[in-house]
Amino acid sequence: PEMLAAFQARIDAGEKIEPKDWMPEGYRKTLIRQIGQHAHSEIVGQLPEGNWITRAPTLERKAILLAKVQDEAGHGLYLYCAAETLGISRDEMTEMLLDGRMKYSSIFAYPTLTWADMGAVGWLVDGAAIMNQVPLQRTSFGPYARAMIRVCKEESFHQRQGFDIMMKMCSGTPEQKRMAQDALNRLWFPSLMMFGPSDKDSVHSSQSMSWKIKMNSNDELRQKFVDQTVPQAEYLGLTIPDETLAWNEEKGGYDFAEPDWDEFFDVLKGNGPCSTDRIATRKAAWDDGAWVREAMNAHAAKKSTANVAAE
Amino acid sequence: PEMLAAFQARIDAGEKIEPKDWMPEGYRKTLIRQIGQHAHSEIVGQLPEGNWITRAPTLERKAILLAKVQDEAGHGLYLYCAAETLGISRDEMTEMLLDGRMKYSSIFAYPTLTWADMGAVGWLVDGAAIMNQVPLQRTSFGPYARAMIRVCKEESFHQRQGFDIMMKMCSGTPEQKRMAQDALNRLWFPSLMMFGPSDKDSVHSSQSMSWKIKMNSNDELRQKFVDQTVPQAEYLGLTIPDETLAWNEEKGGYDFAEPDWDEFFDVLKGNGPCSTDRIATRKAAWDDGAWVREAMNAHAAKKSTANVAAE
Amino acid sequence: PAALFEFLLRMGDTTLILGHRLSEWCGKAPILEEDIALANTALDLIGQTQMWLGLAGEVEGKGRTADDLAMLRDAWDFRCCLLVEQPNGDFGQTIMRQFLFDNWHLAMLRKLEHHADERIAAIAAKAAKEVTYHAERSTDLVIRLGDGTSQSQARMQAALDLLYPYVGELFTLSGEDLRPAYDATIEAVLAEATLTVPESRFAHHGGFSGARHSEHLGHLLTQMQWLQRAYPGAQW
Amino acid sequence: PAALFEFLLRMGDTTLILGHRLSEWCGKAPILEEDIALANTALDLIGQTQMWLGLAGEVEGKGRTADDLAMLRDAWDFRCCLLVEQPNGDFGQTIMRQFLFDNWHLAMLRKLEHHADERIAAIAAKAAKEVTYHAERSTDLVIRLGDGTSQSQARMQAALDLLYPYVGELFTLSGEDLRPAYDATIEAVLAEATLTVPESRFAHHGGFSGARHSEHLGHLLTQMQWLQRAYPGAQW
Repeated sequence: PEMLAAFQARIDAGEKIEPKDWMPEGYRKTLIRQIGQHAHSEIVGQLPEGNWITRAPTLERKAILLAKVQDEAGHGLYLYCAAETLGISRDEMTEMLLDGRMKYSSIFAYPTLTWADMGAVGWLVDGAAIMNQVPLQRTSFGPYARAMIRVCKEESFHQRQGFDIMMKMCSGTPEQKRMAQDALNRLWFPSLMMFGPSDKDSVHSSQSMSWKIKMNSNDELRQKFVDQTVPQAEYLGLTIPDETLAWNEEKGGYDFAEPDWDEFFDVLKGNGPCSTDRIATRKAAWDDGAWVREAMNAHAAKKSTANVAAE
Repeated sequence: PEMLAAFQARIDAGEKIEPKDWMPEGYRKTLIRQIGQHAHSEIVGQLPEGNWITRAPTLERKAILLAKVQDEAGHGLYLYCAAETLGISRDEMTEMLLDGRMKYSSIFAYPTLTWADMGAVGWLVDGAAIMNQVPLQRTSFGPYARAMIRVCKEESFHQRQGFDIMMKMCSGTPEQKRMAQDALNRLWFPSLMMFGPSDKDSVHSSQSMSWKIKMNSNDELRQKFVDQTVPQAEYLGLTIPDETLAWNEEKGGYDFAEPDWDEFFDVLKGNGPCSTDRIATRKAAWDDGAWVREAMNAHAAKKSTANVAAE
Repeated sequence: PAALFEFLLRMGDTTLILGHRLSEWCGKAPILEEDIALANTALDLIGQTQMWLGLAGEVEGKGRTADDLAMLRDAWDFRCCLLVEQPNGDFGQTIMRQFLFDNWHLAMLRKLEHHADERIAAIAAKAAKEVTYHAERSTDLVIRLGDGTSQSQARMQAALDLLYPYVGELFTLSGEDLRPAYDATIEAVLAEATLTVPESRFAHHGGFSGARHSEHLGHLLTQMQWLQRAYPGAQW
Repeated sequence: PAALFEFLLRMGDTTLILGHRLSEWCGKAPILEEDIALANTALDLIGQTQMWLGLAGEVEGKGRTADDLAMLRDAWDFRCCLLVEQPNGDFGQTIMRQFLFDNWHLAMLRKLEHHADERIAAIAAKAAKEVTYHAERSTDLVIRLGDGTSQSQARMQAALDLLYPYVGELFTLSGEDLRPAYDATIEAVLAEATLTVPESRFAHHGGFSGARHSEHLGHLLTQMQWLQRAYPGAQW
């Protein structure tokens, strides 16, 4: 308990906890869960966008999308490394993703159905991600905070690219504008879900907040996201698919409809529209690639034996 | 030798040889090779057309093409059955196709690259096939002759459908006409190769002809095909890709350039443009389907055991 | 007429996409007889599509033909159910999809035979004859592959688990009143096939409504519509 | 200028199609680092495509942009070599294709750096820097996967046997004078990788000339060109 108090005091003082420092088991476990889930989201998040790389409408758009997906894989890498400092390997985390013990962000269980989704994912999904991630640059665990700094820099670039696609679509042909509106209709509520359940239903929250693993409440961030996004939608000439949406002068923010939380919990259970496909794709990649990983290990072993023999 | 003479006398008298009749080993072997190769050609021949079923331009064309490919599978079935009466199983023949011991018609090692190829395959390839097959309705081996009668009826229907596609293309847009010409350019010489090498290089020929397994010489049929096809090309407004092509009044037929026989022998060796793909596709179908065949056998075995037990 | 148009699209797009999926098997089935049977089923479904979409175009009254509807709409304007968009997978998965679909399809068509609109009743009557055979065939195969080897049983169970969440959507078109008989039929067959119906009745939606198709549909259309898109207005 | 245009299409279509093929791997590589590396290579190749096809359009002088050339020609107007059209297969096949291509590509670009046309020399110089890295990487992987396990060795040998007949065509563009050095380079690497170069020098042709592409190219285009075909004239 004394160690616990000292630990809490360090956090309260704004110090960073480093991998070799003492930490409570709960802190370690919560961080592994959170960073791992975040890393998995980057990896699984490649798939809905990868779905359109082969159909990108121009060479420029194809290059931008490729670069973006490549960045996401890079983010996955930073985050797996951060989690590994807590004593779990990347392979273990991968196995846990594939057998359902670890999760990824619910948004990536939704399909990308038109090119406008590439815009909407950048605008809404990366927008929501940034909203979640910016405060995490100040999180108490050093490696995680430093990873988030690198991630955030690139994410805001992605969000601008997504918004740029939306602008093109909204100033394009009637079909393109319809495509953009359709994307917003489908992705609005799933984006709101990205902040997690309503505060009153959120587990883990208070302890995580005092540990500075979680910096803001779900509803706080969700409100902030809505307040930022509604004027952007207006600028684009798109309609948020929420008839109850209205400016509330008193609170200085928008009132808006809650997402369908039953749907959210269905997605968490693995019943998202693409849940099965996403995991099947990642599992196939993992299983089909086993011979490659084995070969690389075997080759490395041969070389190190040869080196030892040569010494 | 007496039996041999009696056998030859039956053939010369125009009698049909039936599976239970005595026959020389060479007759049996040659027939297995020939009927098997013919059956394999029907099966492998599904692939170049199957390649366009998913891209057929209209529902009607898709239906016609599906029906055609289905007919070809049916022809394969008749022919395998005819070969099976000679004491070889369909599975054995399939294995021999997959490991290269048996061949299929060289034409199916060429790719189908535009929709016009669906026309050209019907017009030229089925046209050449009919030219080969019509005389085989009078072949000496009963089951083979009867299979050919059924096959020929459907093939001539296919040829008309192919010519109909060519007519549409040739009376269509400039791109369509160009597509049709391109198809003819690519498929003309490979179609001429379907009759086999020049008579002077053809092995097996004389014995097969006296046994009435082969009814006409390769060059004879090739000449007939050219004479039939050139006016059709003119009617379509297409140019045969052979500058030497000219009417020869004296022989009452066209003079024409020989195909590149080196290319032909390359194809026979498995170096056709699609040779590897075709066999890989068939092998994957066979290997991936093993569990289905095993399951069906296992189920049948269970049922027959159950029936025996119930008696 | 807008509702009727939508209804006809649901029927016609569903047969179109399933027919297309089956046609992908061409030349690749595990047994020659199955190659023929799959092509035959695909052919029936394409024929039914011509009737349903032909009537849809007529009802819409904008001069669109069945081909226009099939070849020139983007994914979001399609109204096929999610079940038929699912990829072929292995042969067992294709047969399981067919079995789950055929039994609903047949019940649906038998109901439509009594439809007040004679045109619909006539199409349904013609299609029902074909689909009776499809259902017999897929039922037989499910039993033989389910109650075959341990490997085939495992594959068929995996196919059932994968596809069952797409069954619920079917009854949003036909009405839930068809469900008890459907359940009884497939449960009897699956029991004989030594397969277990998943406990959860969770159902994906969004195909018939067009609100959220699967990612697979768009990929299928890139192939199916290629020529018409690349050479607009040409006659084939 | 017609010959120059054709030449530029050969370069640009080849990088375009290979870049596209690599981009199909997105999110599916055996190791995260390889996902990144494949995307990176694809990105370089798409960038080179923009330069080659951009210049091609300029040279042609009909106002076609690199995008027009990429998105609005049918298969027969493409001039990519057959090697890059070949499907990805397993990871080993993709890497073998890359290895066989990169080593030719690098030699070709080094030759083009001295081209009389400054625009070509400039593109080649920029591209050569990127391709130096590609060749290093694919060489390294071929060695590690060839000289890995018995399974990986068998897969890499199968990939080599499959793809080697597409190597000969490359030198019809670059000139046979590049072949001896190429052979020496790849033979040394393949020996270290414990792989055997096929004896036959048989070579498929028809990609660079456009006379006979593979069936794979048309399927690739249905995806790649979909949006531009479906929504002609739209800005993206």
